[in-house]
Amino acid sequence: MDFAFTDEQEMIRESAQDFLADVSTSAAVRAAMATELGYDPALWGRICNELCWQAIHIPEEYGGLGLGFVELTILLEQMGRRLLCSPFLSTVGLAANALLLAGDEEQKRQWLEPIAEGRLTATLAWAGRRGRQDAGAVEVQAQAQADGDGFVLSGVARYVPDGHSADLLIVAARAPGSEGTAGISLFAVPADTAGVERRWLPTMDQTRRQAQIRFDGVRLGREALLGEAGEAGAALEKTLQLAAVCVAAEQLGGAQAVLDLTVDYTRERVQFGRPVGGFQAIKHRAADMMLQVETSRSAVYYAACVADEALFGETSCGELPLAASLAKAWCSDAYFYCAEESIQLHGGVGFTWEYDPHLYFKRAKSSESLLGAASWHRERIAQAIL
Amino acid sequence: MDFAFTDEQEMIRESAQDFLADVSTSAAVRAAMATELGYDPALWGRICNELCWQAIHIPEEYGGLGLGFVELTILLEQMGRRLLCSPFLSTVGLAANALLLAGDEEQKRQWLEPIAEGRLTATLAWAGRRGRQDAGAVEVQAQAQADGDGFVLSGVARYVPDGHSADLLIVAARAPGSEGTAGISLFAVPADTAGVERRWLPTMDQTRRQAQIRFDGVRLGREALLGEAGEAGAALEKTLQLAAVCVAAEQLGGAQAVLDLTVDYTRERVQFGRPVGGFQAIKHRAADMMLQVETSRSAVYYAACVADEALFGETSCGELPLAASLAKAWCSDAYFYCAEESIQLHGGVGFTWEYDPHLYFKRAKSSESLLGAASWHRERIAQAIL
Amino acid sequence: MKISFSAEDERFRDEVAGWLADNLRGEFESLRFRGGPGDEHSFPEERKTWERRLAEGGWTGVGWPGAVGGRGLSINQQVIFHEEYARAGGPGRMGHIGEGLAGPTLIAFGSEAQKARFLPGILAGTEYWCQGYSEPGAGSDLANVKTRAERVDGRWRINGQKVWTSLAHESDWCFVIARTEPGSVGHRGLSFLLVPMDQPGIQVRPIEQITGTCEFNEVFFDDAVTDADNIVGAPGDGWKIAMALLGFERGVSTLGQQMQFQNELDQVIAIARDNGQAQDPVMRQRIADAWIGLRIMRYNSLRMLSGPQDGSLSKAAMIYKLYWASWHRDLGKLAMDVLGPEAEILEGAPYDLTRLQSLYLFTRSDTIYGGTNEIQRNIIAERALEMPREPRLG
Amino acid sequence: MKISFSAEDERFRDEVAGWLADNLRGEFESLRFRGGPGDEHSFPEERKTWERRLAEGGWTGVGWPGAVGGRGLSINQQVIFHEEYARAGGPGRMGHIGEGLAGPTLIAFGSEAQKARFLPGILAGTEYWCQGYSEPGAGSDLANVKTRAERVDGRWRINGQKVWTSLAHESDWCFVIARTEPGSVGHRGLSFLLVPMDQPGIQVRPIEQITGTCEFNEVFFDDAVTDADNIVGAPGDGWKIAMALLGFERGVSTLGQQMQFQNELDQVIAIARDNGQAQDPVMRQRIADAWIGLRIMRYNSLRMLSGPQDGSLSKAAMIYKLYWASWHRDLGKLAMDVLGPEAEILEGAPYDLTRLQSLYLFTRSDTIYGGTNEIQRNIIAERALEMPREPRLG
Repeated sequence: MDFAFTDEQEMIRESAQDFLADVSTSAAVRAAMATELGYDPALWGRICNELCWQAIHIPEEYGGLGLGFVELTILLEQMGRRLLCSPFLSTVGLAANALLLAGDEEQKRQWLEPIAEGRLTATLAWAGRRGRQDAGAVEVQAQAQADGDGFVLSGVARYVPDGHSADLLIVAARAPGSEGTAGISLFAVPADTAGVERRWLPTMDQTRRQAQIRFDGVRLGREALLGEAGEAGAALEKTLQLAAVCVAAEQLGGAQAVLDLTVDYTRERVQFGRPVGGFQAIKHRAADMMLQVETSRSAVYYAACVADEALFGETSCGELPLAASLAKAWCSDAYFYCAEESIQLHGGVGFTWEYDPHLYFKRAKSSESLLGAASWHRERIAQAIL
Repeated sequence: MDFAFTDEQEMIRESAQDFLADVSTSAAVRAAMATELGYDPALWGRICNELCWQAIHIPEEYGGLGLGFVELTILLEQMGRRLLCSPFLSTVGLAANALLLAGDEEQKRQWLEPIAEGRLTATLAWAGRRGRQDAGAVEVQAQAQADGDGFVLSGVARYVPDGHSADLLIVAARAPGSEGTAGISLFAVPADTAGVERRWLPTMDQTRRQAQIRFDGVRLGREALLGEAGEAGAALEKTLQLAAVCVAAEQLGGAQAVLDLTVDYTRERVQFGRPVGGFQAIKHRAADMMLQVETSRSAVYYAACVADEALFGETSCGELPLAASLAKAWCSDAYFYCAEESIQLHGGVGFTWEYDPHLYFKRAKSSESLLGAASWHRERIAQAIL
Repeated sequence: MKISFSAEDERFRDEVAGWLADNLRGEFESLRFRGGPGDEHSFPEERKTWERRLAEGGWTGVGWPGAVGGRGLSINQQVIFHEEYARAGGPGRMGHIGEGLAGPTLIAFGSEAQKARFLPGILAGTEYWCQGYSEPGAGSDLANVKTRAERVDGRWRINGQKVWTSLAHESDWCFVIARTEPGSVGHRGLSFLLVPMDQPGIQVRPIEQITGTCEFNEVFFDDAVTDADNIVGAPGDGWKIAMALLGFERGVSTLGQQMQFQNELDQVIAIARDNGQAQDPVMRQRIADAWIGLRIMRYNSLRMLSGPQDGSLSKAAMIYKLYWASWHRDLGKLAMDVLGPEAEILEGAPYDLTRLQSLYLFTRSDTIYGGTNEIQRNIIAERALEMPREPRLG
Repeated sequence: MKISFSAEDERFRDEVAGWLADNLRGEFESLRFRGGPGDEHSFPEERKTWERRLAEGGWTGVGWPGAVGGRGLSINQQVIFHEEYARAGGPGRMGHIGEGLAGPTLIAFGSEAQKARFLPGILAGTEYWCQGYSEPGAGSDLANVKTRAERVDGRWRINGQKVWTSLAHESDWCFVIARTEPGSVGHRGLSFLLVPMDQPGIQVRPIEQITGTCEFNEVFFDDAVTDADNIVGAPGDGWKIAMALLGFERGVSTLGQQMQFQNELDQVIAIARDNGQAQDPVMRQRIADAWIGLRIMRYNSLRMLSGPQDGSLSKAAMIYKLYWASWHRDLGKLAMDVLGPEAEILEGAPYDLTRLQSLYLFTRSDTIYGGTNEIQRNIIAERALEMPREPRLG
């Protein structure tokens, strides 16, 4: 047991922090979020080519760096801290894990290698229009083709992160008449496949794009199927759990950022003849924010260790569902709390477009509902312990 | 519309406040709560004979003062503020209302007159052992006697306020096999009736006594039945709703008292060279307490006006269930919040037996579960509005 | 103590509802439920036309005394008017700063000439007002006002900057707190000036908010001028008048505000019923709590209005801003949580918010403008609870 | 970063568990799960006997260096020891102030003679310690210490009063912060003295708590004396030593504390399953939240223990007291709410509390003693976040 970063992990953290402080400035974020693509392709190119972050936890046999989930988490925390606009979560935190968990050797090689090389962005399309975010949310239907040699996808996936721009869609679809996690298949579908209609859904949080994707009788060959037909429910659930840990890490970074913003602002801002940060009520609230940040940190890195074991370990690691729900529930509340306090403690400028707290506040809200709200995750835990 | 006390109401408030400040001091409360009876009979005698509070809202035709529910609420608020140990809530807030709502003329005369004259204490026994507090909680069974001329009560009522000392028990019992509010009858049962076994249940909150009452084949004549057999569910529900308003008024008084205690203490107590009440964090928390107190006041007096209409008005006043649940839910949370803040803001002495905050803190908790916790009342409202 | 309205008041309610039903239609139909907080930027011209329609109907200055041209309604009838106005979806009042703040201030402190000059325009819906209070660097702290005015050539010459001024670009006049005694500090040496907006010495710069829209403005005074007569009270009376004005803000119009809140809550409830969240027990608790909170807000307001009308602030009034602002902010969050992931999806690009998204984002300003929650807590602790004042340093 | 223990550590876990299973039985059976916070007054003599059994087994001073007679376990093994001790229901340690505070202070700052004199008694379970820090009127503010000590006839003569001293009546020695420099103020002029409790100059008066039991005491020093040698460090070093000692409090024993919390939470869950509250969706949220909070507490502690061991307080450590105290207090409330109306009913008259009632009431002190939540927030803001310090007046 050693619950601290190794020297190498600390180096990764520092270099990510320094790099993002340079490139993901407030101005850069605002420029990226004003585009329909939603991120700066040149910056994404630097990340892929100079830093290879997209390859961080992809095994070496598929062209990745072969590091662990903790290292992935470290990057996500720093990205969340700087509101980096990028297809990282969708490509690495969703699609790559789905491929790792559900693909066969050939599929992994086919798709993970271009991801690891930075040549391919990807995402996971799973939730339908009913507002759920778990594996039971799948609404797209997959029917075996009459000749038995492929599938036809029909239906709508909504809230797909970077769904309008990803090169590859990992699509969760279900057998007609199935429910919950039963009957679910995963498919690797190039976004330019005939019958795939993608529409950008502009969102309150402009730092992460969402799309609706309509599958209008999309015909797929057998090779698009990851794993066995109708048997991917467990892999999808595990993918979503790993992604929940990823989002929790981003949330931790965001919470840290708004705490830092708030402390800096209140130290500078003078009212009633004193820096407002010297008023005890403000200090106590900043202290409560720090408590949320530090407990989130404990939650995230605990969950990251569990996720690492679940993804790469020798055992099946039954703790992942609990750890993922714990981290997502806690960090969702913590980030939202810190972000709203940040607006409030900034006073008048806190709700202007010009200052940054609102960017984090909106990101906190969108991250809260992404992959299931806190109360949903608590209920999942209740099911396990009660 | 005039949502302020009349001059007469203000006089009642002031005189109750002054009287209770004299007689229900911390020392007097501590002395009373150390007895098994749980209150000082001499003080109760003064209240009944000099002030006639027990008669306040009983109609004049039954020997009462014939004032309204707002006046009753004013007294209860002041009693809660001073933690008065007395059988007032059980006798006036529970039993008298049950008699008013369910009794026939003769029964009202028979029982309300001695109550109004201060010769009789009474209570309502309704809840069983399962922990519920609504009309559905009735567990005691009433069976018609074989000869058709009376009833036999069997079973256990628990959590009965002042149940070990009241002279008269208004007992809710249900027809065998009935559920919810169906099949409920109310009986007026002198406590010395054969087969009634009463046992004091010592409680964390020592300022209000509870008892368990076992009915061991208690034989009652027809005259004991209030209203029609099996038809008293609605009257019981209404009685409990009125009682919820009464408890909310006590809670308001208690919340005001702990706010006052806290403000006084923090103004005096010096730490780090200043009165702790001068530290902004303390001031802000006192301000939040006051917000709870003042909103509770609005809730209680709104509910009191509705209760007055429901008990004495010409219409049936469908708003009572909502108003009662609103007041009880809000004031339960408000009182608990203020009481726990009071302990915390008193610092070290806050959790000693010697200082008073713990008395209020315990009363806040017992009042919270009495007649249904806040979440239960919110769910009742949700049923009405959703 | 009674909470029901008299039969006469209920007849008045019918009259108001009837007039609104007859008039808030046709060309005004599209204004229903528009122009409130967070939507102030919408349809300004149409809403001014609507103000004149109101004036024709005798529905401006309903609480002003008859002697100055107001309708002189009782408090109960004012409550009813504001409730029915909001219930019918009456548009956000372009004239509310004139009617609710400038007018009452002039009625209380203005000269006869000022009343004659300014009150008719407010009542007729032909002159609009904005408020020059907050300053950058001073925030809610009027004692730090740095805008200064000096007497030059029979006029006041004003230099400085105000901020968080709503409707500045739609207003004809601004009332400005300025320092007229050079070198004065704190509350002394401030004056209350009436300044015409249409002059080269005034620049208005909109502030883009969290919603992407502009409700508030910065107003720059660069040798702006106003006539020497346009001072309310004497030089140095500014603090006293400003404090009295704070009292005018907490009045019967709160009941109208609450009816808007009820409209919003009803919309949230309708969505919850529609998308199944109404079946979720945790959401049920939150919706019930919001419902309770709004009822309490109503009765709290009625307590404020029923107390002694001696200008003193009751305890119910002292907590009111903190209470409604926090409640409204929480309603915004609840609305989003009821919507779930769909809460994110805009009406359209680039940043067209739905009504509930706008509620959610704009309510973040409720707890800040007009005295932050923190300032409100200071005031409650120091004035209502008489706890020791914060030591003033520096 | 890894969260699993090594195979060797897991073997050690088996060893601890085995020893406890073999020894915490028979005469000690009745001590299981007794004597913790809120129950300190129970079975003091029997628990001292148990301390000596622990000493015989080599389970005292497990984290002390071998050179001073400790067992010198690694951090991981100390964690395991404390976890297993609590899991087995090991009774509240009568020796915890000696082992956790007095001992480490002497090891760090004491003279060789002091170590030789005092450490063996702590390790053997033959000498017990209490802590003389807080004073009435000073609260958590050590700088306001008024207890004074003067050198008279080769001894220290001590006058003053301490408060919130737990186990004072069961202790042989007390470490006392006293002012040894007459006229000094604030942090200067304080010294750290070791004072024998069994003397006529010391009176112990129990403080009755919210629970009706007495865990804390007032200690009156009225010409109490101790040998001149019984000062740790030099006169005037008291503040420095006291601050270092605060760091000793936040150590591996937190993992044992958490295991007790887990026992309590398990009891709450069992009741909820039994009485049907586990089916209530609102209660399910709260129970899940408590479970989450406790897991986070564990990983927060492991972060504290895994960071650099240079004596610096990590951020994870700075929030720890505020966090666990608030969590534990909330657990007490949750326990009562799960019980519903039954929560009120005592074990017996006059005031015999059940274990969960005692938890509920006693946890109200968790957020107060050892630095109130408010003091903790000050410390976090000023030391961790480096926000401006509170101005010191008067």
